[in-house]
Amino acid sequence: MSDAPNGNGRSTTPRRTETVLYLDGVSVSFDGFKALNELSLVIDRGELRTVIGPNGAGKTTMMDVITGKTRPDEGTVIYGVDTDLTKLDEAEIANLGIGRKFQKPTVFENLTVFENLELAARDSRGIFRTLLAKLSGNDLARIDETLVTTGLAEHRHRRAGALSHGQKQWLEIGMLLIHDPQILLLDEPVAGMTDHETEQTAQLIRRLMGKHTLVVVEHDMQFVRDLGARVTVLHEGSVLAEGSIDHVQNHPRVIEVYLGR
Amino acid sequence: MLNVEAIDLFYGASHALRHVSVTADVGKVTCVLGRNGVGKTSLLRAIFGLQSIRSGKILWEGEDIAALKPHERARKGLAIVPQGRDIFPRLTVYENLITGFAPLAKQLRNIPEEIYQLFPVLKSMLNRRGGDLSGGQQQQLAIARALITRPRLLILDEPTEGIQPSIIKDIERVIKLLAARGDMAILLVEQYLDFAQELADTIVVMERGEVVMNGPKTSLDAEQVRRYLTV
Amino acid sequence: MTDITTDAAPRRSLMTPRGWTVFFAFGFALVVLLPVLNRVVASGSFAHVPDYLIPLIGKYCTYAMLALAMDLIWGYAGILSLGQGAFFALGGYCMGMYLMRQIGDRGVYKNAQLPDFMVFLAWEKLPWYWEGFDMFGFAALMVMIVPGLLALIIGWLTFRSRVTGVYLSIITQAMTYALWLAFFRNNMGFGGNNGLTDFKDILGFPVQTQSTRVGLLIASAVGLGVTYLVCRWIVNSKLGRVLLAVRDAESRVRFLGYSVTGAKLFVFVVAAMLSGIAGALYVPQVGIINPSEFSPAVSIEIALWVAVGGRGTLAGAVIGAFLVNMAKTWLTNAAPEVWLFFLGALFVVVTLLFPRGVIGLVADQRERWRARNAAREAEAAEVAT
Amino acid sequence: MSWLMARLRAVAVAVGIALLTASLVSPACAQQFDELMKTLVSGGFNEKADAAEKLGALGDGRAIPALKALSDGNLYTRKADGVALIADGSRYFEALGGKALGELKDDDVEKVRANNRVRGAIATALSQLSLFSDDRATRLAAAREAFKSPTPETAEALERALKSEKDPEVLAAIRFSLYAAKVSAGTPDERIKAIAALAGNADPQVKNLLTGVSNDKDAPEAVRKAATDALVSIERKLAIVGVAENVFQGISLGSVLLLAAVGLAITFGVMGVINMAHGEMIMLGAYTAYTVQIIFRALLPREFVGFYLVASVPIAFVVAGAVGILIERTVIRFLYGRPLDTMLATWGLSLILQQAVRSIFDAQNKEVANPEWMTGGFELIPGFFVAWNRLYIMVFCLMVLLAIVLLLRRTSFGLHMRAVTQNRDMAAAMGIPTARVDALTFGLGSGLAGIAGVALSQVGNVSPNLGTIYIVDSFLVVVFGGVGNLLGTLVGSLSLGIINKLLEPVAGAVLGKVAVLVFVILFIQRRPRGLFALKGRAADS
Repeated sequence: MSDAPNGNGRSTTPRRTETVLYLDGVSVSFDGFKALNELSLVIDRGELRTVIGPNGAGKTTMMDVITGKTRPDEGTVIYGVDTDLTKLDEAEIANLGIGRKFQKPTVFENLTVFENLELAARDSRGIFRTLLAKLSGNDLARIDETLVTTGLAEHRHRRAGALSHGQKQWLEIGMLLIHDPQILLLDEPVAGMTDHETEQTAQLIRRLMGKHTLVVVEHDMQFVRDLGARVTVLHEGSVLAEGSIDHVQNHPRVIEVYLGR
Repeated sequence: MLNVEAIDLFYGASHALRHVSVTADVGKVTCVLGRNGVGKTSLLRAIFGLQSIRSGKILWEGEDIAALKPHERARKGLAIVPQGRDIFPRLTVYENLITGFAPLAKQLRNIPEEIYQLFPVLKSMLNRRGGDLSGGQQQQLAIARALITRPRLLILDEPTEGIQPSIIKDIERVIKLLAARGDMAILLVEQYLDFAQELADTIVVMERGEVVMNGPKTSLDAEQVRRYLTV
Repeated sequence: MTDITTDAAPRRSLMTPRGWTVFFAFGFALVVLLPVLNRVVASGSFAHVPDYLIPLIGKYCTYAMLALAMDLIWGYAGILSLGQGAFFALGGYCMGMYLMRQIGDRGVYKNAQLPDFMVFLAWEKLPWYWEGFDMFGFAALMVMIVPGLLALIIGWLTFRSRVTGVYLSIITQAMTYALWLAFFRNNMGFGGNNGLTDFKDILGFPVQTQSTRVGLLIASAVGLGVTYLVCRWIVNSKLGRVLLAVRDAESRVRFLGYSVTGAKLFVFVVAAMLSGIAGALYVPQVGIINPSEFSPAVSIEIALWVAVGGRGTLAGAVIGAFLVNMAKTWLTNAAPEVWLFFLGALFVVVTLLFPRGVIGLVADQRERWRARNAAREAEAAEVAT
Repeated sequence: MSWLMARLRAVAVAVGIALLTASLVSPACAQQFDELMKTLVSGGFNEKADAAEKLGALGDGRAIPALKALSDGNLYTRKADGVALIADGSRYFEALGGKALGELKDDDVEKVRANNRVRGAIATALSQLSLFSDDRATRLAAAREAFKSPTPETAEALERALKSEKDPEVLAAIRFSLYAAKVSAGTPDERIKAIAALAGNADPQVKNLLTGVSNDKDAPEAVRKAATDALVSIERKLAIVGVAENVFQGISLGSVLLLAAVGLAITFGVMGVINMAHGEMIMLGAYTAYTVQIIFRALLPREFVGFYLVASVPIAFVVAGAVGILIERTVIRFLYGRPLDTMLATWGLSLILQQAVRSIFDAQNKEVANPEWMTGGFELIPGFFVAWNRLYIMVFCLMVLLAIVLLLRRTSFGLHMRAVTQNRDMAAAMGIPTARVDALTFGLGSGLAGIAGVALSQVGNVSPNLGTIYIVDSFLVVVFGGVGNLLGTLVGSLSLGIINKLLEPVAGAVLGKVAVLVFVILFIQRRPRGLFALKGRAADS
C-alpha cells in the first residue's frame, strides 16, 4: 500500500486551531491483519464529515479507537486541545461528549422510548445520583424536544423493541443528541432503511450540522451525496483521499479501489 | 441450476433483502455486484441457510432447499468460500481441507491431486496452522476446502478482498478453469467490476437489498453498472 | 419479563393505585388477620389459625424477602448470583450469635461468659469476633454489614474484571461452597455442624411462646413489605432502568457514560444486605441456624422461586417464594421421596416452558382474553351494521 | 510385626540347619556351646540370661529351639541326666537334635524357669541367631531388627554376619544396623564415623537413635555434636520428603480433578454450556462400577472378580454418555444461547438423578472394593508411602487424556468438534452436522465424567451426592484453566490440586480450599477468561 494517503490527508486539511478531533499515525492490528495503518485524520469543530471505503478499510475500527473500545497499537487520538483519548475508557470518553451510534442499532429494547432517552439525558452518572434522580422540568423539555427532532413523539411510551428498524436508528441518534455531545459518530445510520427513511435521516443529520461535529460512516452513496459534505475515503486502514464528493469521485486511486483489479 | 425466487430476508426489523431473484446455471459464472452493505453477503447466507428467509423460494436442481439445514445443503452439492475466508484458525491446513469430507460418501473422502495442481502453495504447508497463513494463502485454502466437497454449486464471496494482485490472478485463473470444466454453477459476489467482467457470464447488480440490473454481461451497459459501483 | 417497564409513565409513582390496594390487602392479612385469627379466635372455631402455621408463614415471609433480593440481582441486573443463600445464612448467624448471647447462664453448662458449644470445646474466652453481639443494636447492624461487606469485596473483584454470566455464577457458587465448608469447622467458633440453637429469648421475649412467634411473624411481614417497597423504589428509579439496560446491552450502557461496575456492585451489595436481614428474621422463627443453610443447593433453589414466580417482576418473586415453599412443606411431609423429583422437574419445566413464570402465564392469559373480547366487539359491530 | 512372623518361621528353619552350622564351628566353640546350654537349663536367672546372650553371640543355630522353648516356657530338663527337653503338650523332644521321646511322666521332668530379663536376653539372642538363617527374608528381617537393640553383643553378631553374608540387600541392612550399634557403643571416633554414615538417612528410627545420642549426657561432646549435626541434615531430608509427599498427593488430587473436569471443559468449550448435572454423571459412573462389581461377584469365580474394575470403565462411559446424550436432546438443545437457564435446568436434572439413584440403591454409602492389585502400596523412600490406587489413577488419568487427544486429533468426530468450536457457521457450511456434533460432544463429556466416577469409586465411598463433592472444584478448574482447551484443563487441575495439598498442612483442609478459591478469584482479575483462554462463543456471556 502507498504512503501517499497520510501526506494526502495532511495536505488537504492542515491542522487548525478549532480542530476538535485529531488522529495521528494510529495503527491497530488484529492477529497479523492491520485494520488501521498509520491513520491520520483531522476533524474541525462543527464539521460534518462522511467517511466511506470498501470492506475492511477500517471505518468501524476507527470509531472503536475514538470511543475507547479498542486501544491502538501506536498513534495518538487527541480530543479538543489536549485530551488523549487512548488513555480513557468507554464511559469516560462518552462523558467527555463523544457519542456513538452503532452499525447495528442498539437501543434498550425492554425500556420505553422515553426511558431510553431519559437514560441518555445528560446528567450525573453517579450511582446514588441515579438512584435519587428526579426528572427536572427542563430534562422533560429536552426529552420532548428530542422526541420531536427524531419524530418519535407519538411513540414515547412504546417499548423500544417494538419500533421499526428506522425508528430504532433515530431513537439511537436521539439518545446521542439528548446527551448533547461535542462529537457524534454515526456508523451506517441508514443501513437497512427504506428510501423514505433514508431521506428523513439525511434531513435530520443536516439539521444537526453546526450544532454538533458529525462523523458519518456510510456505504450508501446516494445518501452521502444528499449530505453533500466533505468526504474521507479510507482504504486498507489509512486515508486514501479527502475532499468534496466530486473531488473524490474523480480521484483515480479511489476509482481504482472501488472498481479496480 | 440454482433458482432464487423473490426472497425476503430481515435482520430483526432491518429489511436486508427485498424480493431478490437470482439464477445460476451449471457451467456458467454468475456474478453479483454491488457496493458493500447492499445485501450481497446476506443473499449468499440465505442461499446457504445461514440466515433464514421470511418469504420466497430457493430452488436447487428443481428442489426447494429453503427449509434444509446448512449441512444438508452441503450434502446437496453446495459449497461456499465465505467473505473473510473463515479458515479454522487452529486447524492445520490439512485439517482445514479434510473438513470438506463431511458431506461426502466414504469412497470420495480423498484429496484429489488436482487440488494441489490448482494451489501448489498448499502442498508445501499442510502442517501449518490455518491462522498463520497470509490472506492470499488463506483465500486459496478456502477455495480448495470448498472444492474438496465436490460442489455442483460453488459460491465465492469477494474472493479478491484484501488480496495482493499476484494471487488475484491465480484465483481468477482457477475460477476460469472450474467454469470451463462445466460441471458446476459458480456464483461470484464482487465489488470490483473489472474482476467480475473478466469472469462473469451473467451479471447481477444489487443496490439497497434489491436487484437493480440482471442479465448477460454483454447485454448490460457497463457505464450504468459502473455508476452503481463507484462513489 | 418486562411488564414493569412497558406501562411506565414519565412521572413514576411507586405503585399504581391497584398495586397499593393489593399491597395493603396482603399486609393486612399477614399483619392483622392471621394474628387475630390465631390469638383471638377460639381454637375450636373453623376460623382459627393453628399455632404451627404462624412461624411457618413467618418463614415464608423471610423466604419471600430473599426471593426479592434475588430478583433484584438476577431478574433486573441479569446476574445469576449463587451466593444469596450464603448472605442469608450470614445474616442468620449474626442474629444467631445475638440469641446465643441472650442465653446467658441458662445453658447446659450454666456458663454466663461462653455459649455451651464453646464450653464443650473447652474454650477459655469468647473469641474477639463474638464481642458486641450481646447488644441487639450491634447484631442488627452486623446482619447488614457482614453480608454487605462480603458482597462488596467479591463483587468489586469480579465485576471490575468484567466477569459475567456463567463465570460469575460459578465464582459466587464457589464462594458459597467455601463458606459452607468453613462453617462446618468447630474451630471457626460458630458451633460447627450443630450451628447455633437452643435460643431462649429475643429482646427479652421468650422465643418459644406463641405470642413472640406472632410478633416475629408480624416483624417478618413488615420486613417483607419494606423490602418490597425498597426494591420497587430501586427498580422504579433511574438506576433501575440503568440495571435493565445493563442486563440487555451492557457495553451500550458504557458508551452512555454509566459505570456498569458501579451499578452492578450497588445492587449486589443491596441484595446481599436484604438477604442478610431475611436471614436474621428467619433464625428466631425456626430456632436454629447451621451450616446447611450455606449449601449451594439452597442458593440455586432461590433462583427457582424467582423463576417460578416470574423473574424481573417483584410480585413474581414473592409469589414464587410462597408457592414453591408451600409445595415443599406439603410434599416433604406427604411424600418426601417425591420432593426432589418434583423440585428437579420444576427447574426443567420452568426454564424450558415457562421462562416468564406465573406472572408471565397470567399476563398471556389476560392478553388472549382481551383479544377475544376485542374480536367479539368487532363481530358485534359487524352485526350492528 | 511381620518381622516377628518371619523370625518364628526362621526358628523352624534354623532347627533344620542346626547340625550343618554345628559342623562349621570349631571344637572350642562346640565345647563352649555345650557349657552354655547347660547353664541355660541349670543356672540361676542371671546366669541363664548371659548364657542366652552368649549363645546369641556364638551364632550357633542349634541353640534356637531351646532358647525359643525357654522363653515360651516349654523347656524342661530330664531329672535323670539334666538333658534339655522341649515339651509339646504332653510329648517331649530333645532340645538338641530334636529326637522325639514321646510321653514322659511329669515327675521325671522339671520345668526350666525364666524371668523377663532372661526372656529379653533370649529375644536378642534369637534375633542375632536368625542373622545366620539360610532363609534370606529371615536374615534381612533379623538384620533390620538388630537395629532396635544396639548392644555390643548385637554389634558382635552383626560383625560376624557381615563376614558370612553374601546377599547385597541383607549386607546393606546389616551395615546399617551395625552403624546404629556403633553409634551408641564403641570409641568416640568409631561412633562419629557411624553417625556420619547414618547422617544421610531419613529413616525416622535413625532420627530417634541420633536424638537419643545427642541428648545423652554421658556421651562425649564430639559425639553429641556429630549427632546433632547429623540430625539437622536428616531434618532437612525429612522436610524435602514431606514436600515431595504433598506434591504427590497434589498430583493425585489433581488427576482426580482432571478426570472430573475434562468432560465439563470440553462441553463448555464446544457448546458454551455449563452442565450442573456433570457431577451426577460422575456419580452414575461410580454406581456403574458398584453394580458391575456386584454382578461379577455373583457370576464369576473369585480370581476374576478383580477385573470388574477394568470392565466398569467402558460400561460407565456408555451409561453416563447415553444419559448425557438424552439430556442434550431433550433439554439442553432448546436452551442454547441461554447459558444461565441451562445451568438451572441441568441443576434440576442433577436433583432428579440423585433422587433416582437414592430410590434405586438406598442413600447409604456403597463400598466399591479395590481389587488386590490396587490395594496397598510401597515406600518410595523412607517416610514416603505411595498407594497403588493413587498411582494407578494418575496413570489412568494420563491414559484418558491421551485417548481424548487422539480422539480430537485423529478422528473425524474430533475434527468436527474442533471445527465447530472454532467457527460454528463455517463448520455447518462445510457440511458438518453441528447439532449431531453437539449431542455427541455432550455424550463424550458425560461419558468422561462416568469414567471419572469409576476412578473416584477407588479412592472413596460411593453415595448419591458423590458428584456434588467434586463439581465445584471442577468448575474452578474450568474457570482457571480456560475453556475448550485440554492443556488449560490439565495445568489448571494439576496446579489447583497441588496448591490445595501444599496449603493443607499450613492452613488445614478447609481453609486450604478457601485459599484456593480466593486465589482463583484473584487470578481471574488478570485473566478473566482463564489461563489458556480462547476466543469464540464459549467465552461470551
